[in-house]
Amino acid sequence: MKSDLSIPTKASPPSELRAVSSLAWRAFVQAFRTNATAAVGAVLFMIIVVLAVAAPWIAPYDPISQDMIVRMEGPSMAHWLGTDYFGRDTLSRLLYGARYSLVIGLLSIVIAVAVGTVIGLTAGYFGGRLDIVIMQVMDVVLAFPALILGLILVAMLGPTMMNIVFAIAFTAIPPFARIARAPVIALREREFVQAGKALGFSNLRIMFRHLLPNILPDILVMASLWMATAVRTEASLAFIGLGIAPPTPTWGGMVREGFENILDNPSLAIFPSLAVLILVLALNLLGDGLRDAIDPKLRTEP
Amino acid sequence: MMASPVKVSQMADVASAPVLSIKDLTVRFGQYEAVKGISFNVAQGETVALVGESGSGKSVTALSIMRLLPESAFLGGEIHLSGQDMMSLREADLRAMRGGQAGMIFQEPMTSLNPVLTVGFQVSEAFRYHGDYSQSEADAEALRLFERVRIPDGKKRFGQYPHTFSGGMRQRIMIAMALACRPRLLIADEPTTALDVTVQAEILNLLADLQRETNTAVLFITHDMGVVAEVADRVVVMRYGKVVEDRTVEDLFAEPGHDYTRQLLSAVPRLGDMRGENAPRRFGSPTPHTERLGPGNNSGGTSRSKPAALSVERLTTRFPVRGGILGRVNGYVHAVENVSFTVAPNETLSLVGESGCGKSTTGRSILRLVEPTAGAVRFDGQDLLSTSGAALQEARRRIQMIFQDPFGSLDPRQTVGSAIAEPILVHGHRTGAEARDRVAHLMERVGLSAGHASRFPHEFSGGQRQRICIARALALEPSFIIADEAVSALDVSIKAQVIDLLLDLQEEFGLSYLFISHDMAIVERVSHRVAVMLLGRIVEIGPRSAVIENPQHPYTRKLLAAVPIPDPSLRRIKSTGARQVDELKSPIRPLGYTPTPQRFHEVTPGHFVEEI
Amino acid sequence: MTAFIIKRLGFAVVTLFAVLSLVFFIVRILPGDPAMVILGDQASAASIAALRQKLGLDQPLLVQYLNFLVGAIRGDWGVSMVSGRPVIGEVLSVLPSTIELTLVSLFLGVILGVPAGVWAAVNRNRIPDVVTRIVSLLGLSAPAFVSGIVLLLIFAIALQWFPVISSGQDTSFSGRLRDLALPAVNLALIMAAYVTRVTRSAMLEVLGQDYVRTARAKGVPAGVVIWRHAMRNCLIPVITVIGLYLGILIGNSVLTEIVFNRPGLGKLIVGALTQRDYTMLQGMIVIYTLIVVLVNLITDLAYGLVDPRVQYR
Amino acid sequence: MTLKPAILSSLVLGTLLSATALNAQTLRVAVPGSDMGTLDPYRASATLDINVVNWLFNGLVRIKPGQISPEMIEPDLAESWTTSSDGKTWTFKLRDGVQCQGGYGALTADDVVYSLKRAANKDTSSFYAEYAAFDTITASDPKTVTITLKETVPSMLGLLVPYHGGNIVCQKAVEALGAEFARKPIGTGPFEFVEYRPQQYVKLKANEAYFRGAPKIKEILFRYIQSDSSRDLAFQSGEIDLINGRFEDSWVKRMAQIPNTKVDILGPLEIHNIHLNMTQKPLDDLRVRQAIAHAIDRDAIVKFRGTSISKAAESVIPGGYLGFAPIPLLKYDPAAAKKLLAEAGYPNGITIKSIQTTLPAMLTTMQVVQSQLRAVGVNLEFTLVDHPTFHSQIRQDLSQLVYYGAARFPVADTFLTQFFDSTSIVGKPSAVTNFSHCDVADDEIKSARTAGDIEKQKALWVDAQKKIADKVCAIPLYEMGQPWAWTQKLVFDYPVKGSLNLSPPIDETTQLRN
Repeated sequence: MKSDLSIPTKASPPSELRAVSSLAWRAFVQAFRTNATAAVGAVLFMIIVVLAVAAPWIAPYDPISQDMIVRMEGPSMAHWLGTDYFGRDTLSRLLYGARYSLVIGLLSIVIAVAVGTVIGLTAGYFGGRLDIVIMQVMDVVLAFPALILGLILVAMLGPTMMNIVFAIAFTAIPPFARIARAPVIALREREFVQAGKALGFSNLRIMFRHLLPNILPDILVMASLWMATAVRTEASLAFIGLGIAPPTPTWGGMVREGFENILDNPSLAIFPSLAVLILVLALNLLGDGLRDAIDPKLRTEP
Repeated sequence: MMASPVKVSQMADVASAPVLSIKDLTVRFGQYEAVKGISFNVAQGETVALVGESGSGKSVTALSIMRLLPESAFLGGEIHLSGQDMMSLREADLRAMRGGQAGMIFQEPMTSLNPVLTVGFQVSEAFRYHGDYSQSEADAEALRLFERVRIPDGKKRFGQYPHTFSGGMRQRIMIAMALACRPRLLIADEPTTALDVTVQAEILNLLADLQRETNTAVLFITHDMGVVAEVADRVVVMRYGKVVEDRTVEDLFAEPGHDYTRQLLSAVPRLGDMRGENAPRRFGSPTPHTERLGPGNNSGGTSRSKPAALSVERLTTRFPVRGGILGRVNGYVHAVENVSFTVAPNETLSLVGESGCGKSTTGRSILRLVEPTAGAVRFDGQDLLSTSGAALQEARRRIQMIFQDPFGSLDPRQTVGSAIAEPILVHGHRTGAEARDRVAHLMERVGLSAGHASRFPHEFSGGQRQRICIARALALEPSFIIADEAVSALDVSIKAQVIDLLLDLQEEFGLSYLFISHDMAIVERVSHRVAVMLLGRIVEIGPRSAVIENPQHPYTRKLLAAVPIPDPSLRRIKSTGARQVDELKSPIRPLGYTPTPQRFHEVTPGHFVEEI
Repeated sequence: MTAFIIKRLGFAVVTLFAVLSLVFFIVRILPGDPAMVILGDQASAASIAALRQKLGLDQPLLVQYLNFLVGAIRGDWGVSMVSGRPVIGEVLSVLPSTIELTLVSLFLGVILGVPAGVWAAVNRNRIPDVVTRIVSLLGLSAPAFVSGIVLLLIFAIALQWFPVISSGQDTSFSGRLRDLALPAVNLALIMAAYVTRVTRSAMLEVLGQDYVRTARAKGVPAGVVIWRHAMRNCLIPVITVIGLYLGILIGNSVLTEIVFNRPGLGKLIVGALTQRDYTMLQGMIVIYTLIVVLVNLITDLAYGLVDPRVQYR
Repeated sequence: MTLKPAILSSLVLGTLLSATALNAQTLRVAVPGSDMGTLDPYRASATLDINVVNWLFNGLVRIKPGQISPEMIEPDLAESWTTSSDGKTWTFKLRDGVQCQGGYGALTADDVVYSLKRAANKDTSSFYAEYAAFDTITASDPKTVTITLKETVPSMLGLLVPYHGGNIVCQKAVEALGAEFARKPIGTGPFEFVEYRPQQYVKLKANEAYFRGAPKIKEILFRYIQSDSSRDLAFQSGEIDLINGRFEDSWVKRMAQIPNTKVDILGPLEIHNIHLNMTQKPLDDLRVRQAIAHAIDRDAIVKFRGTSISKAAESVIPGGYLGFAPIPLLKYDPAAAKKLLAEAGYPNGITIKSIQTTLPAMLTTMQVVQSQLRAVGVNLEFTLVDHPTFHSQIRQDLSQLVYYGAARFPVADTFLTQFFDSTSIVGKPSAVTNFSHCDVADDEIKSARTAGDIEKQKALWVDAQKKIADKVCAIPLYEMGQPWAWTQKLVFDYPVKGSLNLSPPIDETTQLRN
């Protein structure tokens, strides 16, 4: 198949844009243009972000003020989504919780992506013994069930938000290392890498200036999926013992609290679960759209 | 099991009618019209070559005959196959036509066979869905086909998987599959493009034999005028989705009716064109910046008398083959074995040979993109194999490389301007502004608009991309360029332009080239001297005219004989009966293998041939 | 191939050693004390100190580590610090139910996920695609303890088809099946979600390959193209994902075990962790590492089954 | 395809559903928790473990079944006993016909001596400290056991009821089984051990040779069900007969709605106190401690926990314990709290750091306290840790404020000594659970032990409680019992108020009706 068959597009972004950012931007535009579901995902995600940012202005109640009179009530005019175990307004807690859950999800995945990618890139690019050793170390980390590893880390460091972020990030590093490594192994044989070497570029330059932008799309897609896992992991950590210290509202923590009282008032578990579902849905649609847009094989072509 | 709506009796009625008839065919993908109302016929027993360059719409046409295009394609016009209206058939009926009435062979034998199914299964499957065959009957039929397409040891190989077969063998299997149900039409889409020239000759022979036996109509899609001249009865030339010419092959070559056809033919180098000349010669293709030179001889003479620009001595590169519990090395691929040659300043040495002969590895070993096992590479008085660090980087600056795949060798995520500027900046030669000026200058020099510097590689055509690669290579002002199959992936007319550019640059900058290629006709055009490689070794080396006009080594002769000649009057493919099929031997050797020493004798001054 | 397996097991020993050392020090850095768990909350500081001495916890870490290594090499994993029961016996007693649960949910996940993924890929960006996508996301986004209770409420309370307590004494085949049904489905939801997603994208990729076009050009029916020609090529990424997520599945099983009252490794390790039962934790991690190594090995061998090009080296 | 899917599935389901047929005489119990720890009575202190021990063993004496007050002690293995005039020599006469389970023969005085010595030995018992006053334990004949004391003990008979060290084991069985004994306990009680399945259950069967007669219930299946919701659902679906519940009002109400169900809160009561570290700033200032006490709304907390399972605390020790008396506690008065804080020099409030367990029942209470304190400007900052870390860190004196709920043997002395006597201050070698560094009532606690006269003892204990409350070593919050629910098929022969071992007293008289 000749690559010339593809239709030349006439988009030319300003040259000042670095390759990476312009790539991401183009991918986004592509995603919107080619994929309606991606657009839905992006809109959903933006809504969640806006709600989270605007929480202090739009939340009807203080998310941590308790009202013992209206504990565990169902939805009503005063409390649209009802109240929790402490008589706190579920809607307000969901709105504020979005901030924490987004931060937990984003931050932990950013850390995991950064570390995992560098590890995978290094292993894949240099190959040989270094590769074997690095991936063996990754296997060691993988040998611990993620939840247990997270639990140990949080037990060791204490359940503050940053520590939970760190624990979740740590458990996600090996998968990202693998995800980064696989395409690098294929890419390092590509001629532009050989060309870079022939032009006298340093290994670091080839790795970060040339290989990284090429594997970034794959990684971004996985990252969007793993954010969901991160939010869920937070809930699961809370379930088996260690969540973020109350009264901080996080969606995971709310699911866990709701679960405690699921037989008394199921809506306490249902609403935060739905919130998680919507976030995950948004991210997944976005991620899938991103991938479909980036993958040249799936692009419409003769 | 199967209920084809196409009755054989009906076909008898249309026997005199063309097997394939295309009328006003249009194919659209969204806004893009790939095929713009073409018409042509193919009659029984006839071979029609559909010729055109990338983007001409020839492959799209082939796929639309079989209705194999993706759903996003909009088809218009008429296609009749064996009298059946292909446009109105439902999927189930289409299936009966596919494989039953028309078989198809694709360009890439490496990817066109399913890697996880045995070849026997894949061939016998063709029977299973066309006719009342039991599995064992289908297998028996398939085995017979294996013999007909001359796959040696067919019984044994029947149950093997595609990856154990060479490219040529896989293409035979594809042919077996396509011809299984004795279709009335065979569509061959660039069936030999990916093959080595000797294998190509074998496959073309096979196809010719089979066609004679079965009287099948053949639609042969190719960009190679040499192949056209060898196989076609009639030629349909396509350009930008339109048919520009439809004539018999003799007429076309004798008297091309259309400018484009003429251009195509003039761009095709013919082996033997250069008889009697010593220096390379431009094609004289019109490009904006080379017109001033005009067509004619490359006046730049070589200077064999001066000290060599590059000398390679006893270069050996082996790759370990590991196995066993501890991953011990239990053998080596002798990719390059004891290779020596020199390249003079301003000279082009071509390294020719078929895939796997070690020619690319030789090029990469020189720059140490792969680590050689032994030998020396002297450049500017320095042994590159014993330098490292800054000295090596400096040497890499002076020796540049151009790769085969102009898309693959550019980072798809980097603008071309940045790609050209990067080596300049990395080697710290200039400031940003100077680099920008230099990029603009270089782009203009290779025939691109400097204003396109902010575009990404995929926005350029293949030829343009190769120009970008050349500009990037020139950015560091090298004195030596290794061109690894630099024009092989380009269309003929583009190929000619790029070669002209390379020759101009050689003259302008006094460059030396190591030109690695499998294409003898191109090699003849560009080289001062030629070295022929086989299984990691040079078997013949000497001045171009000596090697090509007076080949001494049997392998060189075989290689030259296999090159198709773009002249239908010199057609050599004849019924040859069962010809011997031999595959290249493997360069893998066990541990402790000592290569037999090579001895050369000098035929004429500077023309050395391995003694056998 | 035997050589390949032996080599891989050799690597496993190295991994095991590293994991064990890591775990040994990590659990001992953790705050909390097995002696206190054993003695309960009315014990005096003196008696806790006495017990620590008896358990050898007062010795320098390095000495404890060496003792542990010597024991480990001899195959002696010791007894649980808290219950005094042999670690190996304890682990082996719950291992079958974990394996049973994991395998059945793996099986369910694959037979649900693969067809769903194919269905979605073949109908890319159409309604079936959207539906499978959302349903699979349900599996991904609901924590296992929430989906578990929902399953219980529907199938054990409202419909009364299955028991709430899944570790019944009924050892008959149908009894075990009945016990397994809900937990396996709960766990399979997650696996099915992953498998659906990867099958979809793998199938999309494979359907664009030249050999699929070849098969169609041969006149092979669409169903045969998908299930015979494309499917086996799809299986490589699917197997990779199964291998990678089997660990996650086992990790997730703790939530399912808790909700459905099944014994299992997950519950055991969480218990050991909350009791700071060092010896138990070490034993558990050995088992987990072995499982991961084994899964990786089986994954690699499975590649060879579906792809003849794979060579074991 | 001849079988319709519907028929097929109903066939499959039919076989599945008919598969379970349980012995009607099996009492199925469910408790929260993941697994058994030990059933060695001298080691078992976790609620889940003593729950089972409860049905396996006897003591020399016992508190009347269903009761918890030490004043209701009656004979068990001992038929009768005498005390010397100085109260330091006790002689017990054993009853006839007591057989050890599992064929280990008749129980003799030697077994009793062996048991009590084992209980007093620090290598074999977690409760040895309680027997520190025991001087000699001897068997003068197979039916007589004599105990001499170094000094009088506030509730000597209380140490001999089947609770903790008071359980009597059979020497031959312990020696024969060795370490196995912790997993295969042998006693003389109404039920004997059959089987243990890790993370699943302990199975007991009726001791047909029980000296009070063969139990009517033939089998007990004691299940560990960690998930609250699943446990409740199992009870709801009829798979469980007797269930230990959540410390939640809502649980009591929900269970009460299930037909044919009895829900009850069993004693002894647990008291939940907040212990303030009196040696650390700013809590070393009495006014600050008083301010915190004024800031806490006990009634609101009780309302939060639920009036059906809890009531406001009236002293620093649980109500109903021997020596307990309601004492005046600081009233909820946020204004006074703010004023006191200002007087102490903290007009802008204070921040107190507290290590908190993630155990939901405890954490939720503290979240309410946190919110109440915030109202007066006390910022209670949590460091959240898992439960074992919590226990370890509060004992390392790392928390300024410790929230702790506990039930002890229902005599004031035990509670006062462990929580408020200076010997028990955390950090000391003799430390137990005095988290507040309280030493204000040492004299009273000590004198009461040797006072001899019960009325004098009681008076001293009341004084101690008052002093502790005055100095605000701890702020009492509420008292709570054990919530249990059972099907009405389960019938006790006597009123059930509680049980020291925190599980309902299932004995030979208890029935499971069809």
